[in-house]
Amino acid sequence: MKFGIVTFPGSNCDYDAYRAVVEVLGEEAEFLWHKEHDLRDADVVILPGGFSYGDYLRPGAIARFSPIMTEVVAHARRGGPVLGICNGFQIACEAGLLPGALLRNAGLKFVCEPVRLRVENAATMFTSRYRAGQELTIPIAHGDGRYTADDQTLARLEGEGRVLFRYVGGGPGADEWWSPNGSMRAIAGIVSDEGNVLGMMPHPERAVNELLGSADGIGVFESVLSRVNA
Amino acid sequence: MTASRPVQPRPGDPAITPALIAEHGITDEEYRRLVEMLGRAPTFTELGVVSALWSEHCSYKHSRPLLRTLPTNAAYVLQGPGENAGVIAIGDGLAVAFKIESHNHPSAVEPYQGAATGVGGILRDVFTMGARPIAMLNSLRFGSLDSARVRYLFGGVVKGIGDYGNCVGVPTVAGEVVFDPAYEGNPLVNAMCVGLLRESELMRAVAQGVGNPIIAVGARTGRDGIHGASFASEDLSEANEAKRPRVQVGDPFTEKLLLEASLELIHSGHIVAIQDMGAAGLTSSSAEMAARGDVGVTIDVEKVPVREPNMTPYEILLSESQERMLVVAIKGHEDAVRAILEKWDLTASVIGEVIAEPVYRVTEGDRVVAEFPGTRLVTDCPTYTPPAAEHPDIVALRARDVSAIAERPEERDPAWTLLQLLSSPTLANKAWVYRQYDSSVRTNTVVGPGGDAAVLRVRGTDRAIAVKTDGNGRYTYLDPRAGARIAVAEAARNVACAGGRPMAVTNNLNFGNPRKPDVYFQLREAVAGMAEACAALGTPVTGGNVSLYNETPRGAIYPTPVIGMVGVVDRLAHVTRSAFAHAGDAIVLLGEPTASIGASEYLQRVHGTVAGAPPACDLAAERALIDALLDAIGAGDVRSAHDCADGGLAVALAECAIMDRDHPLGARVDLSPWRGLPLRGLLFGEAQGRVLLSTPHAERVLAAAGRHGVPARAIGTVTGGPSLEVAGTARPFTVPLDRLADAYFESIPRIMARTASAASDSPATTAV
Amino acid sequence: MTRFRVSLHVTPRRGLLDPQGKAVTDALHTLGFAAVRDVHVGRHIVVELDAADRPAAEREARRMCAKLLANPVTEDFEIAAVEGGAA
Amino acid sequence: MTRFRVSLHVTPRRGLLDPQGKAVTDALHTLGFAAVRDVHVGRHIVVELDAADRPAAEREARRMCAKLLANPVTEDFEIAAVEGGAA
Ligand SMILES: Nc1ncnc2c1ncn2[C@@H]1O[C@H](COP(=O)(O)OP(=O)(O)O)[C@@H](O)[C@H]1O
Ligand SMILES: [Mg+2]
Repeated sequence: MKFGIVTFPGSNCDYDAYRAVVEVLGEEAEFLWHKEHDLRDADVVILPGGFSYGDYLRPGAIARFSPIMTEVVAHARRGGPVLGICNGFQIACEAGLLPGALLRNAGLKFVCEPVRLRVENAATMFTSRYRAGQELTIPIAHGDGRYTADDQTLARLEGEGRVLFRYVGGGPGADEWWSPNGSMRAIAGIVSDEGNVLGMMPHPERAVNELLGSADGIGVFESVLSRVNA
Repeated sequence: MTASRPVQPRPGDPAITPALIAEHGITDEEYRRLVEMLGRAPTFTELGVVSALWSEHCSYKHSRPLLRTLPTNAAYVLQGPGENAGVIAIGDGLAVAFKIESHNHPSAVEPYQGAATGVGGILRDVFTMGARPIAMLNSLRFGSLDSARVRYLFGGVVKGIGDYGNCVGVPTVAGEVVFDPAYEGNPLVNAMCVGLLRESELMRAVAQGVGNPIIAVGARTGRDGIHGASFASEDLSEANEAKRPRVQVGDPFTEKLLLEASLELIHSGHIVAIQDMGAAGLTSSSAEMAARGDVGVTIDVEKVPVREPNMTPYEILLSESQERMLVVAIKGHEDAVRAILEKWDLTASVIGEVIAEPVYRVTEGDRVVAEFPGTRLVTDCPTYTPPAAEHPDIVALRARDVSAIAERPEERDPAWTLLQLLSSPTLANKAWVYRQYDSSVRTNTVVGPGGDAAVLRVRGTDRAIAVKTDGNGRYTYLDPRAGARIAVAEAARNVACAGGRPMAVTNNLNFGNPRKPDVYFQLREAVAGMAEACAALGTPVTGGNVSLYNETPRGAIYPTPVIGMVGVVDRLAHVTRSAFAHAGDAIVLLGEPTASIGASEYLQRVHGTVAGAPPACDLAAERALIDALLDAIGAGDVRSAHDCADGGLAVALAECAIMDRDHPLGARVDLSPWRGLPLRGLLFGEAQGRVLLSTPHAERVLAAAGRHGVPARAIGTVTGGPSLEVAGTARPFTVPLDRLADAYFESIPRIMARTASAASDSPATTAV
Repeated sequence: MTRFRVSLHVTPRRGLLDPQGKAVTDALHTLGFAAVRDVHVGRHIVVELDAADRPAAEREARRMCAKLLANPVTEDFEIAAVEGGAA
Repeated sequence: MTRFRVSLHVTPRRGLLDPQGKAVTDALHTLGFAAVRDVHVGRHIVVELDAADRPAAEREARRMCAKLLANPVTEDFEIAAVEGGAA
């Protein structure tokens, strides 16, 4: 099975995603160049983290118009899995693959640190290797990760079990919806209505090796792998 | 020496007058030299070129004779000083390129852009060697955080460093931040970059091959930053306010493209040399590459892509627009070079060529606007060895008997003093800073910021590299030679605590105006101390940067040599962290406390006193300590190791207990062996040559220490309880860990919250 | 074709959390501007373009906003001014 | 005291690199807006404040720009409009 990892100008986690797939999962991966219209037969597309087009204007706003995105959107419409991580989540929202938007962190600062996430729904193609309620430690590294959507959208996401990951923590006395970035309802990751597009701000590809602090992110890749291979 | 051909002044150029010459920072003597070199008067363009190349920043005229005294050799040094970055071999055909650079003056004027462009510049220095940047570090100095202006500078600098490095996708993994009124008005911003390369892919910035095209790559040239190099060579004063347009704006997005394109270019075999257009832009990059290759070059400024209309040759040559590179390609490969750049949406323009004739020539179309004979432009710049004399005030300060300073009543409770120190912004935890840095991108960061040195794995091997910056301006102020020695020793200890063998050093000398005898004395002595320490510890200097004229109307900063140390961890299993890890482990102190409190953070924080002699630094003992520690780590006996220096033993103990904030582990120690020492020397004195470690095998660690002649003692146990207990002294005390943690972790956030929004999140530094 | 300068405002939708506006308000208070009640921060975008006439310039600018310059999920936009052309 | 709404524009200083403006220009070209010549992205800040009269409100806003809202080194500002009070 093959992962296609899009390299936009300014992507900088494409390499990490590639290594996670190839070294840890032992699967095939190929970089997809933003100027091309070719997914190279990828079964799963990863929109990686970074600062596509420098995050100028709004994160993801310019990247969503890259030639490759036409194919990514078509792939998603066909039900193909798409994994948007960090900047990839922002791009997926801008491209309309996912509802809502990611705004400047409430603290107005870039935040890089390992965070705790709770798996809210383990019955999806991206989370089947986890248990519902399981807590994961996965790093975040972003300045614009405050998930925002209107009430109706939030209600739908919750009602349909499409909130896959939520931030937990904040210490004693913290808000029920505590998050490191001010996300509504502490949302860290969601899926599309068809369930095949995942957007998440934390970086599972950075959490695939205990040596670097955590291997909790592997489950995301293994889940999608088991689904596609099934 | 043949004089260069006559060059007609360009219509519209100002006349060369003594005032104009002075404005360019060129002394009478230097002007005479220039005229002698040319065999005629210079044109305006030539004056500009020389003023940049002979500026302190580019020519090192006050430091070069001193720098020659530094040890630079070791079998594994592939590239010493003189290139864009130093390079050392780390085995398996791999090498590490690294360099530090200052952006002090630009950051004082515009903290965000000043710091950001500093990061950009040092990144380019490393990737032009053919290395992929794998880590950024920084070393920062600010005035007291009590000042709103300082909070603004601090916030802006940190955001500038973060935004730039984060966007390029290089993790910022370590550094240091010190706050002291001595840096009020003249902050220090030193940035270091570390890159990884194959030895076979090492690229040097040496122009060669007559007929080879010279290509400008990357961003267009604008009017920004003209004369930044000479700007960095002057005192900061009110008059500088008028120089604000010299500020440069960074574009990390273009830098990222440039990084990828440059590495692709270097690996493509289509080019022979590449160099950043940094300080003094096109002028210095082209002149330096020509000088290294001992070849001539000719450049046509009309071919340089510009951002604004009507730019003069003077402006084009001296612009410091960011994210530009100069490439010497192989003749006939121009299209291949262009294709690689276009792939990354960058442009490449042939602007000149390497010529046989030994001249440095600049044309504007057909008209020659500047021409210098041979490579003398770079090599003939003057050097100075001004008079040196230590200031008597400093002699007196150092000689002061600080042990006579009476204790404050509160000090009767050592816990009070400890909390004071832990909450001192200089010692307090810097997560407020490094949370804003992406420290985990590229997935190599085994140990990120927060401990002693940072550790990055080297993929495909079982090895890692450990890196850290260190410096102590207060020590260097009170005793320049000792201060510099200690900076090297501390950086080496930090690296060793992480499990790394210290290998090589890059350094940044931040000093005042060298024409003042007391400042030149500091510079000379500090370089001597650094040389001694690097020789003794076997860590040659592979490069660095000198930043002089760090003064404000109120005087010079503390002389601040900053050391960037790179070490190699032989096996990943040896990577060691600072925080206590296991309840039940024994706590061992390597090295010995002393009575000394001279020059300590304690004196400054608790008594507002900067005086006394810095602690002695016995270099042979430092080396033995490192060897003993690495032996014990190599034997698998060490569970945590932490340098015991700033703030003394009590602070180091507290840090070990609380540093892993989610898993604090209490400890109990008995310091009765040193009952005879004055208590504050024992607890808060900053004796060098010490490491605090935890181990399940105390006897084996003590034996290893014994083999190396390092004094060592088991002083207590990691209890895992909720407090730190210090017994065996005249005033035993117990402090709950949560109080220690609150002082240590919340101090800077609390201060910044005071006016954080005004200072650091102002729209002025926050792009919308 | 004539050169026009269209000035646009893109503002965060009312009702959304506006941490930046709040931070600036707080900062202004700290600096002693006690009379400040509220601050909103948005983008001011100036587009210079060639168009047949003023209405065409404005129409084009609106299309740019709808497509790229504003995020329909969280932002509103308005044309603040169209200059040039007439002269 | 009356409530005023002062609308400000803070723009990158001409001559300095404006990477954001360039990125947006390029993006608009890619999207087919070929007639776009240049784009500058700055901030649009609306300050609501109490002041004695219009000139006072504007004066205060200028002081805020000088002190906080604009970076004097890299940005220019202008008061775009002062509303309220008169009504
Ligand atoms: N500016 C900074 N950037 C990144 N990390 C920093 C910075 N300042 C301090 N740190 C990190 O905080 C920790 C403590 O630094 P320091 O006080 O210099 O320790 P030490 O006294 O052991 O040298 C280190 O891990 C260091 O890398
Ligand atoms: Mg230190």
